[in-house]
Amino acid sequence: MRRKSFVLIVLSIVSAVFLSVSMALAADPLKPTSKDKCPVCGMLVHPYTQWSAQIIFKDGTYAFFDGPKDMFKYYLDIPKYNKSKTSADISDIYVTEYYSTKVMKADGVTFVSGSDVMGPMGKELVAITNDKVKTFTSDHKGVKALKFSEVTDADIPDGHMHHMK
Amino acid sequence: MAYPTPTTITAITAPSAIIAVEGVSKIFNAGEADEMRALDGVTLSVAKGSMAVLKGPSGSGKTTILGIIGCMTRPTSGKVMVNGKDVAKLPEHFLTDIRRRTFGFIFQHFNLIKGITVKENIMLPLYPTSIPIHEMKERADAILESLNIYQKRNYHVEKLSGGEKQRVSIARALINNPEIILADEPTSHLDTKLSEDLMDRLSRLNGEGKTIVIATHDPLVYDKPYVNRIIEMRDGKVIGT
Amino acid sequence: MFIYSIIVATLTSLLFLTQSLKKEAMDVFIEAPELIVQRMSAGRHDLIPVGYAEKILSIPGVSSVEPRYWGYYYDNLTGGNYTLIARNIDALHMVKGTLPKGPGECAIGKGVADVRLTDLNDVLFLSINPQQKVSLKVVGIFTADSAILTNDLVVMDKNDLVNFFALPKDMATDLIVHVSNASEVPTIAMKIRRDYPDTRPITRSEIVRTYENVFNWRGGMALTMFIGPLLAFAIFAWDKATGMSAGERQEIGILKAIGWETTDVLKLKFWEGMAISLTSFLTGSILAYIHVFYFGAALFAPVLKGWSVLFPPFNPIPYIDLYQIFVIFFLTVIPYLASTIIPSWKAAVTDPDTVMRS
Amino acid sequence: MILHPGALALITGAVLCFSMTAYAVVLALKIIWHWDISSSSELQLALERRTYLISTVMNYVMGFEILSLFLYVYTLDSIHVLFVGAMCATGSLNANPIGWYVLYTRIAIFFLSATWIAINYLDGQAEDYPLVKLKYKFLLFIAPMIFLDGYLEIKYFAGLKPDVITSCCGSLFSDESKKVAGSLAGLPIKPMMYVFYCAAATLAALSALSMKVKASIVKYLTSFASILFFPIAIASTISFISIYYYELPTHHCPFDILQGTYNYVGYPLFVSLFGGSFFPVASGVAELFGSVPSLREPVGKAQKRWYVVSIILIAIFVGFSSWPIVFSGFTPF
Repeated sequence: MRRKSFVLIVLSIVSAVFLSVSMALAADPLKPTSKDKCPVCGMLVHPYTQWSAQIIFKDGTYAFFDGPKDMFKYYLDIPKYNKSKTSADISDIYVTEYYSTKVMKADGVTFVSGSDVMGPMGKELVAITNDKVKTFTSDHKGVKALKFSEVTDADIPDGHMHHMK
Repeated sequence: MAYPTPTTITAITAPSAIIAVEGVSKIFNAGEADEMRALDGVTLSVAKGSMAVLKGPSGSGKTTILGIIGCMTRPTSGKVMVNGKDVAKLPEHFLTDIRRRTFGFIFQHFNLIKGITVKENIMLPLYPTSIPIHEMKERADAILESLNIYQKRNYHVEKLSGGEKQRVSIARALINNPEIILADEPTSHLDTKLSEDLMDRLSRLNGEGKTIVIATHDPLVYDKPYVNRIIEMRDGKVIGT
Repeated sequence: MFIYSIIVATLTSLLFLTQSLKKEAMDVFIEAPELIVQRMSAGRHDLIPVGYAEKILSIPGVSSVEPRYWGYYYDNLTGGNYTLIARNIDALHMVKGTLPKGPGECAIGKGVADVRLTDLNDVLFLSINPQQKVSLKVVGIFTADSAILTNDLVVMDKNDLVNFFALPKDMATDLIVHVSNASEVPTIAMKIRRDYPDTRPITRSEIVRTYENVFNWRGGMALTMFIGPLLAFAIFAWDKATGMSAGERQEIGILKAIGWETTDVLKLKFWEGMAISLTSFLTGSILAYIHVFYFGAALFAPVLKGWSVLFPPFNPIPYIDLYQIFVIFFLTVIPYLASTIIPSWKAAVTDPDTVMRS
Repeated sequence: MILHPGALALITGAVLCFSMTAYAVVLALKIIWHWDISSSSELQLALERRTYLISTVMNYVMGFEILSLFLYVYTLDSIHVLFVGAMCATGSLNANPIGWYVLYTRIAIFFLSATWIAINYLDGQAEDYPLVKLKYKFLLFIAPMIFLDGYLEIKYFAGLKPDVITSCCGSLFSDESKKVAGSLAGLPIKPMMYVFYCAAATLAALSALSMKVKASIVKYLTSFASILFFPIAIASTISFISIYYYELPTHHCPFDILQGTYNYVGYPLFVSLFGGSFFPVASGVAELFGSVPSLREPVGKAQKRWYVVSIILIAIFVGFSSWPIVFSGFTPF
């Protein structure tokens, strides 16, 4: 009886949970549509909004990724995925921060690898605001914390596809 | 066309015998108090293309032997050759297959199924076969036409007159194009005119090459000149041919 | 066949009812907060210091914490139990009138309005004892659509509620915690427990699970009660199929004589059984649909719901799930078919020469 | 114990199958003891009629088992919300590992009872019913499986505790998992693809060869290949076919493809796989009886048909498996 009415109370309090993104930036981040696919793996991006990342080019074209990991794969080897662009054409790179699920500039956050938090593609480079890196690393067994510019090929988790037995 | 010459018992192995029964017995409820020996060492044969009559009073076993020849029942012992194949011990599945391909049946009470139309009644024997439905319909129409009841094809059978019912039952017996037509007391519920009419049709079918076996005790049937052979039965035994 | 349809209709109504109740509740749970923190004392829910909120807010991933004030009120007048709750930032919509904007105002559920014969702008008087009493002007009444949640609700100003219940200063009934990233909820719940061992954090998924269970259990119980009639029906079907009439026997004899095999008759009987059971199944399901979604399951909603003192009127949202249909099919058609096997076989092995021996 | 309507329906079905099989076994025993094809006694006639009853009962049991296999998977899917950490049917199975055995026994029952029906069919083609005693003895062997399956299923639902924390496909079918399913999911895609396509091609080629060549050894080899192919195909479904359908490299669940979200593609996929691997086995079993004189012709005829069906089904299976690999833009590696 108590529990039931208590639940009714819970239900009666409805509140807006997800905050929309509102940050004044050079090129505002975009929202993935239901058609946007990750150019690295081919997955649809919109079901995983709390992981999505994006690269916006100066000419207004853009690429969405299902997580920071694939964004780095693309970023570190642009010619492989997009022959007409180089890193000089990039206007902005955004990732979704883990704790706030807010879209933030990639160079303003820290990427933690080796944690037990799984993205849609398994192991991830989880984007964390700089002040929470310590908490995250201890809570989720993070191994390495890297700034955007420090991330190299070797830091990108393998995904689960290629590990050789 | 000349009537075929009557065959004799010795012709069992003769190639012309389409039906050959040898020493067939049938015991119902064997080993029980009400054991009943319906057939006792029956031996007979019917030549291909002939018209034979099994004659005898009721209880003489003529219906039982008709059932055995028609692959409806298996004898307790003995040999039953239909078209050169021994069917006495075949499992039901194969018996049915032979029955379906070889025999057409005309029953005492017409035995049409009520509640469905004339045409559906006629097509019933074909449903278990792999004949496509359009061909079933074509066949049924052709037979209905030849028996002059095409215009009543969509009537429910209970609305037909006795003569029409009789023609429907003949049509049903013919739909699978059988070699042999078996008739069990076909005239017992018909008046003289309809009986004559039926015999007329049977003799015509006989003329077209079909073998016909009739179980009856009606003189109107067995006295017909075109009956080739009369097998007389009593108490489960053949007493004269 | 009529009985069969009625049985299917009953079973189906039951499942439709539980299913749509569940759906309705779940739709609301989706919007519930990710985490609720209650304080436990002697194993019972106790008031929680509002001060806890500050530390909880500092846990990474928590986007906001709000105290909630609520309680139960037993109304001597009508013998009903109401849920009194302080207005939060964005309480429920689905209201006729408005929500209370300040002290002395309230919004009430349809059930409360009905038993107290209260309409908009009337005054609702509540009293526990001469010291704890309050008179509130009704400025809003929740609509019937939301009855399942709001039927016994009285929403009022926070101060009115605190005074009415004489809640100690700086204590709330519980705290609701909003979390941005759902994957972080377990970690946050763990930290809250670590920081405040006297609290119990309840996650949304726990609530959903509990409810899912309650609904399944209720549906299952009701179904179990119907196993008896179902069994009786199967026996009835068996009996009916066994007692073949002479006419039927004759017909099967004819079919067999003219070239049908036992297997063919069995097939015929199978399709016959299929036709009967599917027709009954369809009729029954349609009846159940009409019963549940047009007549609000008038016939047995009380059995299934009866959980609230103020019984909420039920206007279920038409909702059908293929899985439910499959379950009903399995529970009704399959036992029927199984119960016809032996009688069909008995009919099918009729001797073909029966037609000649009669 | 959970009182979910689906669980109740399944238990009802299990009890039905259970009692029907028990009944069939009693009838079968009588036939094993008294069958004498050369006799025209009424007992023999009665026994012959009973064979129809047993065949019918077994056909129904098989039908019910197939339906309940689907209902089982749906129910697992529907109750996963009851378990912490479960995200799909796999999670429900892990909540009480007996569930896995139910799945295995049910698949075994599918193959066994399909084989029984195939033998029954062949037997019915010969005038002397040469396999009667054998097939009913085989039935005695299948029956305990059906009992076991029903028992396990009831035990599974009885043992489910809604507060159990389970792991889902996310962790089970992920490479971190130490369990079999995990190692299946962790199988490297490319080599797995080679194995899968080679196995499918080999099976199809052997089936084709079996139609041409008289030698029994080829047919047995084909059956063997088909028995191997089934687990390979299941492994491939978990390892790579599923992820192409989900377009999500971490989702290996073999059950979700049965859902409407994925256009029910799981049905043609699994039906063609089960059928495609069953028929070569059935042909091999039939070959065992090829030496019985009255069966020589029916066996030859049936085998020809079965091999053709099997090749077609395998082709359909491979087609459905390859479709997303070829046509979706998804590139997990």
